[in-house]
Amino acid sequence: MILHTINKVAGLALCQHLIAADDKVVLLEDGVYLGLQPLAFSICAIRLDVEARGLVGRLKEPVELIDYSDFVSLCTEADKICSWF
Amino acid sequence: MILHTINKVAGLALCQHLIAADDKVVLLEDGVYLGLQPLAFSICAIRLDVEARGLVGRLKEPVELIDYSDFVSLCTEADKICSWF
Amino acid sequence: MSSMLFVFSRPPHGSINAQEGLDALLMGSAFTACSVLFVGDGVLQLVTGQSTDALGTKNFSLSFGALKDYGVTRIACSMPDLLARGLHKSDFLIEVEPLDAAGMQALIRHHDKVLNF
Amino acid sequence: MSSMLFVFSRPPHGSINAQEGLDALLMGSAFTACSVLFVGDGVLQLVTGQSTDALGTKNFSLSFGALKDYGVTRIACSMPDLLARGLHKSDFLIEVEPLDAAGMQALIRHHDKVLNF
Amino acid sequence: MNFAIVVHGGPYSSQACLSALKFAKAVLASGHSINRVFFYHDGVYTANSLIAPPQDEAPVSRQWQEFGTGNKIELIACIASCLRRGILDETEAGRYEKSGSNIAPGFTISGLGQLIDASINADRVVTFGV
Amino acid sequence: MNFAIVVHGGPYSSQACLSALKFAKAVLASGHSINRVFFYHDGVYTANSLIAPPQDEAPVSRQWQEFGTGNKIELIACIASCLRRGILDETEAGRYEKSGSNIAPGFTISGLGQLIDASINADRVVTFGV
Repeated sequence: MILHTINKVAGLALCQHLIAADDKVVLLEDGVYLGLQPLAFSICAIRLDVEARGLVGRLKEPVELIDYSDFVSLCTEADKICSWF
Repeated sequence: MILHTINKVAGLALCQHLIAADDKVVLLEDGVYLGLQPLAFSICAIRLDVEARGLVGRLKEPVELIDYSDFVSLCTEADKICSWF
Repeated sequence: MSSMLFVFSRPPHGSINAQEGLDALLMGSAFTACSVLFVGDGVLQLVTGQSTDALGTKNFSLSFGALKDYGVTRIACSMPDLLARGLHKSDFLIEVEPLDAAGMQALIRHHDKVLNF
Repeated sequence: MSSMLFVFSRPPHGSINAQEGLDALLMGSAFTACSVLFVGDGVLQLVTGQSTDALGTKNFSLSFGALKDYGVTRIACSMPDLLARGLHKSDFLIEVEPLDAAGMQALIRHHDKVLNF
Repeated sequence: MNFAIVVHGGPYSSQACLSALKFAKAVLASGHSINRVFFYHDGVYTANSLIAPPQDEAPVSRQWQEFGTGNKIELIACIASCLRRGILDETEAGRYEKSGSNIAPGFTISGLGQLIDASINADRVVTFGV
Repeated sequence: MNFAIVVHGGPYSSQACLSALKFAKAVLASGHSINRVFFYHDGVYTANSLIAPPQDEAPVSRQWQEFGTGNKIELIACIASCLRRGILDETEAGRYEKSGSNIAPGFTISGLGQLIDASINADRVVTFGV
């Protein structure tokens, strides 16, 4: 499993072809706005960033809100991390 | 006439609804890459930036290549300048 | 005296740009007639319920409530950009006038100077 | 020893990021097995005929010719991103392997660390 | 005609700083004037006196200094942007008890009112953004 | 597990610098280690000692200093990025005949090899980009 992070909406265009079926995606910073649109894969989003932007309750399902310790756990479970920005 | 400047490809999305029929557009910096695609309005592009990116001969017609003194002239002819970035 | 249109096009919090844009608008409105137009991801600055307590940064969205007090003439946003983000003006912290292309072009035409942030 | 994949995703010249990415790749190839993948506007770094003389900045595109000499293992780009920009590999300064989605995913899988610039 | 120029980007990180300089030179060469250049956001990094660029890269910060002093053009760096980014003159360094100042010759730190004043009073205002 | 962290953005201009700090704290809190934090591109602006942020904004540069010194974590600012952006230690200030240095306590200026070394030797490398 590879963990992809996306920190802005435009980051999705960079990695959309690179996310394999069993990969995971974490949205952070302005990347959490991607949760406003339907996405082809299941995602997590950093709760602090979702709250800061007033997006609690506005995101499409299924977006799982996580904190930084969950993010660290995902990194340890992944083989490697790809950061898209 | 209003002069619009665009300095990156993503800048077009910001101003596409704001360019009136008699307005003019100058592409500069990474905005000159917009000349690779068909555009709904006639444009000028800063020659230095086109050359730096290897786009001489690769741009779609009609893109007029201008230098900074032409850019200044366009500013004086325009009622105001809107910069999109 | 020149009138000024401030255009806000950046999302909040990801960088200081949105906040520094608002600072400029508040300063401008002390000197001359100013309006503001939110376009692109700039419309996201206006979303209700922003809470930066846990993030530890400044929640400058609270300052939008002061725009009327500062005498800002018109507070408008791009209707196409609002719709493209699945938002409605009821999602906004303050009363904002959504404009179509012709309305935005007229707004630009009716101000002497335009500053984008 | 970890192998490294460098991903270049920024256009050249508009900021120093592309150039600083190349610096990192050249440094990396002195220490371990490195490959490079150009995605998004990063493919624009490779276009022939870049001339920065009049602009007065460094034409770092000339350094791409040295990638083979530095022992960079694979030099690849995103085929979808190439096509989306109306480019062909014959527009490139050096021999580059265009990859489809499966090819890019395999490239990532086969390297231990991935650095994006 | 009289121009106000606004710069949002710092050297190297953004081409804005270099484009604005080329534009400013063309304004003067065309017989027009510049009432002020205002550096905002990351643009204030242009005013850092400690920049030591490689030989083969345009020394854009020093070129701005020479342009400003040589043509007596006001180069204003926004004070709020400067404090957040660590660009200080002696006054501010003293006020915040910092070890030294790093504002380059030719640049002046001042308030956001200078942006508004320049914009209102110029015939044209042009922004070089990031 | 051992992490390398790469930071591309400077304070305020980008949230990257703040996100990376929160991530770094979570790494240690989870019982993992950090072999090095490498500041590249505009990330080196984090190492500027002259930053004087407003009271109501997170002093992210100082928080990094405290994090680095408090936990004995190496905070490396890339020398090439630093020279271009005007972040100097005493050695570099002397070499380039500049009036002073502005590297913050806890940060060290070093070469790009430190990024490669950290990436190769860490179990995981995470980049906070702009």
